Amino acid sequence: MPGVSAAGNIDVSIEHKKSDPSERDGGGGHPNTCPRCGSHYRDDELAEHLRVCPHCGHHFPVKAHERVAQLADPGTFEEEDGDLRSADPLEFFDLKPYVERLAEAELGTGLGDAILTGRTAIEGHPCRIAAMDFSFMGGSMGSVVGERFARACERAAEDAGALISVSASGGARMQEGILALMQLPKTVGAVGELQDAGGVLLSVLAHPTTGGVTASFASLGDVTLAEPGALTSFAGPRVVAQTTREKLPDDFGLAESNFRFGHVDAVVPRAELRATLSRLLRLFGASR
Amino acid sequence: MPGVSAAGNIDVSIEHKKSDPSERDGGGGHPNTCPRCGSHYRDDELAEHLRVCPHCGHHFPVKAHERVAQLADPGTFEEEDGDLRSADPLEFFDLKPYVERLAEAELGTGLGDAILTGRTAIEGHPCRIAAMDFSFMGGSMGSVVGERFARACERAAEDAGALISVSASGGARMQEGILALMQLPKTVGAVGELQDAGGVLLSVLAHPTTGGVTASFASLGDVTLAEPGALTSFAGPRVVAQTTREKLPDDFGLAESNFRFGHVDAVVPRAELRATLSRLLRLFGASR
Amino acid sequence: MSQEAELGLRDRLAQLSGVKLLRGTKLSAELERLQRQLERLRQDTTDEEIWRSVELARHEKRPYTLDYVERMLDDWFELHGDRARMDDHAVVAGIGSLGGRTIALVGHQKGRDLKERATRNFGMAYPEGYRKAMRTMELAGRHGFPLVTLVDTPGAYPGIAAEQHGQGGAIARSQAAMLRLEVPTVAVVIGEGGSGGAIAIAVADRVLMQEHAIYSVISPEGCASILWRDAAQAKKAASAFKPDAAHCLELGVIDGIVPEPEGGAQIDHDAAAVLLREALVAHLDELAAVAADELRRRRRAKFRAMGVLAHV
Amino acid sequence: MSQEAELGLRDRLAQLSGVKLLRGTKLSAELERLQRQLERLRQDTTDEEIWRSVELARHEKRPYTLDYVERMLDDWFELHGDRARMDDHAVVAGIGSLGGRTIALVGHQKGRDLKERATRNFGMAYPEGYRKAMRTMELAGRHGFPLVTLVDTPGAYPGIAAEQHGQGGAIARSQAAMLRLEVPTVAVVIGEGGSGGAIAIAVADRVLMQEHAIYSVISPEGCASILWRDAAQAKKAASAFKPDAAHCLELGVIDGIVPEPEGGAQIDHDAAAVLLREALVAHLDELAAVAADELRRRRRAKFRAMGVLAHV
Ligand SMILES: [Zn+2]
Ligand SMILES: [Zn+2]
Repeated sequence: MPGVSAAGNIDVSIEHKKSDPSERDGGGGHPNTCPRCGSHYRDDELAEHLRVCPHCGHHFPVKAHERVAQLADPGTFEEEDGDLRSADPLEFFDLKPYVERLAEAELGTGLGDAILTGRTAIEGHPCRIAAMDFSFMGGSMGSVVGERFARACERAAEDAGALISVSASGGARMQEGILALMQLPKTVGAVGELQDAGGVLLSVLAHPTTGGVTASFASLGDVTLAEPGALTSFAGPRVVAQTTREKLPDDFGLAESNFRFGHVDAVVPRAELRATLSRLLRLFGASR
Repeated sequence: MPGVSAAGNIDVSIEHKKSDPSERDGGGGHPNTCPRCGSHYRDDELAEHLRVCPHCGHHFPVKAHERVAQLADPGTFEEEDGDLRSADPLEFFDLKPYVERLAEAELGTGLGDAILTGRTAIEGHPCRIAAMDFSFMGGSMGSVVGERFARACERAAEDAGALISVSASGGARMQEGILALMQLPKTVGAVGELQDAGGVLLSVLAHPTTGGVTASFASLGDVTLAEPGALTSFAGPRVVAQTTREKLPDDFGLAESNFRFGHVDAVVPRAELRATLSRLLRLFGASR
Repeated sequence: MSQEAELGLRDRLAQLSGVKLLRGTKLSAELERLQRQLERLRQDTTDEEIWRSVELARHEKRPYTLDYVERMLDDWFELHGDRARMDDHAVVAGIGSLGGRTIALVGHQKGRDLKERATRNFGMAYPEGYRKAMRTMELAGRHGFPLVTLVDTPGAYPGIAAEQHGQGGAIARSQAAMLRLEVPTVAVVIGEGGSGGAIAIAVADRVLMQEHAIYSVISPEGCASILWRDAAQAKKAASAFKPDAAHCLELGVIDGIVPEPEGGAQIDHDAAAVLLREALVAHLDELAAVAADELRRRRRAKFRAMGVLAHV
Repeated sequence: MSQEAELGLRDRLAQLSGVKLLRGTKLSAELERLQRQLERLRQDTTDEEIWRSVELARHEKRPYTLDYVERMLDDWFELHGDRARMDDHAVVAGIGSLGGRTIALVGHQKGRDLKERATRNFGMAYPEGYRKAMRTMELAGRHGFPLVTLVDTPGAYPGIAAEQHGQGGAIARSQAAMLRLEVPTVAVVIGEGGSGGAIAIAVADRVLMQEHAIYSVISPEGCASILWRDAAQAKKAASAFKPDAAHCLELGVIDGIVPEPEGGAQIDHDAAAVLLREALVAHLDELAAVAADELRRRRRAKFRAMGVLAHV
């Protein structure tokens, strides 16, 4: 990426060209080749291991539907607000029109936007889930991500229940301009309504969670979990490196670093995520 | 002071043998000799300059009655709760009995304990004031300091008014044992009642404010002011030096350092203190 | 400009015209301002005008937060520090008197000369700056002081320590704090309203922009770098995402535009301050009539509704 | 022991004896415990007994917070970090299940071996530790979880960074946070209740001490150093300021004493945990019956009344 001056600081917006998990190590490898140890897997092999490299433990990205399948009790997931789609208020056009990007993303992922929300149960504990999908426009947050997330909060709040969010996002969706930024206070407010109603947000940070999502709901969990090696930062590492002209620590912004600096309650390997969430749902549920 | 192990950490209790302002620079000089520049003054000269060295600006300690006189509109101060005295629940005896120390301190200072509280007005703004006096047993906080302070809060709370505290204390009063420690939550709670009632605490940190007072009301001001050069720390510098075996920064715990680290709103030279408090009283009063 | 927004303004004009002129000149100034706003909005903002705002919003002579504080407030006491780690000079906070009313004020602060720019970190806050802001909000809430925020930042500082100290979380919590407040709040973008660093202190009952301020999710250079891998395409990017006040008003993201002296606020700081002060007082007067919990309810509802949606 | 305190205990004994034994063994255990407490308190604690408690409270085999967590709670999820700067290992915090009830728990944590002692900083917290505690209190308050705190610290850490990061303010605010809570709170001094570092998390509806715990405004060594300029006079100092449980009960500073296995908790961690758990459940059961705002009112009133006064 060409030089970005301090004044041209990117802040919450998507940096997904750089933080795409498949490209994180110099990039370009096959999505089923482990960027850490080089092992290659068939897709069903990886799926069987929850997309964690059986050889070295590297956590591959997980798409939204697969994430839900990993966590939810079979047959309990019902998508909600699946009919919502983004409008194009700015008639945004870069190399191609925004509407075209949206259509392509939907075709490529089968999702209406970068988040999948719905009602489900985990080990018998009813809850809502909101799982982001990085493969839909870099998991960027526009009006639909904000709206689906807010509605998930509101539905969870109705019975003082729980919402599990699994974030994976490059930041706010540039193509919706200032309206994308407004999804920050919108989702922050929705978490507030949920928590005021006695409900609970369990925030799971998957790789990568950067920009606007980090600066809104993903940081407001009653409990915050992170997957091993997941990058979670407000500014992306390249912007930080360019702005500060300092060498970044090797684990800059990674889950393990954020745990050490006091921002994360636990780094949870994917194989333990379901059990951990279930335990938390039981603990938080016992007060009601 | 002989070695204090980490386990023997002093924490909130008085360290006044070491932080007595008159001894701070190797000590022992005449109380009217400036420890910074060596100038010597007659008592009336110093009083005329609010006990600030006209040559170098060093702030000498100010006793409670003189502090009130410096700040209050003439003739407006009425002491409250002056009849309260410490009991001796532990029948504490070190080199001499606690009751004897109390009697000596009262004879020496004319105060019933290390804090003077009452109703007053500053530039026409009615308020309560609570001024500590380091010369009464190192300004240590026992039951009477806690009680007078708490009552001052309650009286101020009655009309959602203001309390100005000027602290100067070596910490909790050892001779009252665990009851001295209980003055921390007692005064913290009193500040809470005042603030919940819409009242305001303006906390002025004079030299030195260490130990229990720092860990209770003195840190809870709506606004926190400090006099130049005033030491304000929880643990005293010598304890810190002995525990950590590191060289302390030259300005360790001083007002200027605490300002830099974000704990103090302003370092206010004594000559400007009255005007600053008056301005704050006006600003906080305008909301009512 | 959308017909609906125009209708809204017209409504307000009509309403004002019909009102008894109790406040005399004040009300006619309000009328005039709305009329002018209406005129300007009737034509679409051109790409040139958008870029002109980008330039003016960043103009090195543009008034900064403390320039306004000095001119607008009758008294001012600055609060320093986050009570934990530092005093971030990229954010100023304090209490002051505005038209006889004590307010709390929080604003980004850029530096005028080289040295001050460094001290103020170009108006780019660390998490500690937002924690100072939150402390001030808490104080405002407790004492019933209306809160005014002045937004002027390229963005939150993208530094190593800033990340380690929880930049994202601080911005999120600052927004949550603003949404919880039960006092009137007015935010004004007075220069650059840069992304998360801006929204952290801009979740207010009324969000205004000065005529030549910009408010955006990403800087034009950042956007251009991502889209065309060329920061020099900034102007093109700005035209694409439209950070100017008129477009923000049209999108329903802000509630009004504060006029600047002809040619921009940098030309006449005093006049800019008079106009800003007038707008603040007018909005605070209106908000003073609303019950505290109702303020909060409306504020939450306003931000809850932000965004444009379609359906399958 | 004061006559009044003894009368209080006798009253409670009488009351319990007259109550229908709905809970069977539990109630008789309660009876037995009170009887034993009464016996022990009838004689004045000797200087030897006080010093014995000082030694046992600091015994290197004494159970620490996580030893109790492991034994008392049916489930436990530890919360980490202050969301700003670090995760202070001298304080542990989390939520867990105690007798079918979800509670939040905060405690000082000492280390067992050399390495863990360093990691845990000998149970001496930085301000960040108290900020983690406050975050957990806030969560407890919001979810209605009763809060249990286990106090075991020589004191807050007297270090350079600890001071720079606001040790005094953090301790003050932690107490304020506990006074604001509208959930039942029980604090138990399980070892050393060292001064400000201890009171920061001990402002509870019920404050208990284990039989051989100590609770004091200053360490015996610190007191001796100041009074006699000789830390070796610690034993003499302890006799002077009486940090043992019986005296704290007598002074009205604590609400009860939790028995330890014969010879001290270090001899049998499991048995100590059973006794502690029993006490916690009993107190939480009692507090569960009190309305939230009434809990807060009583808690504030209790600490407001602390101290012994004379009059001229
Ligand atoms: Zn691998
Ligand atoms: Zn001098």
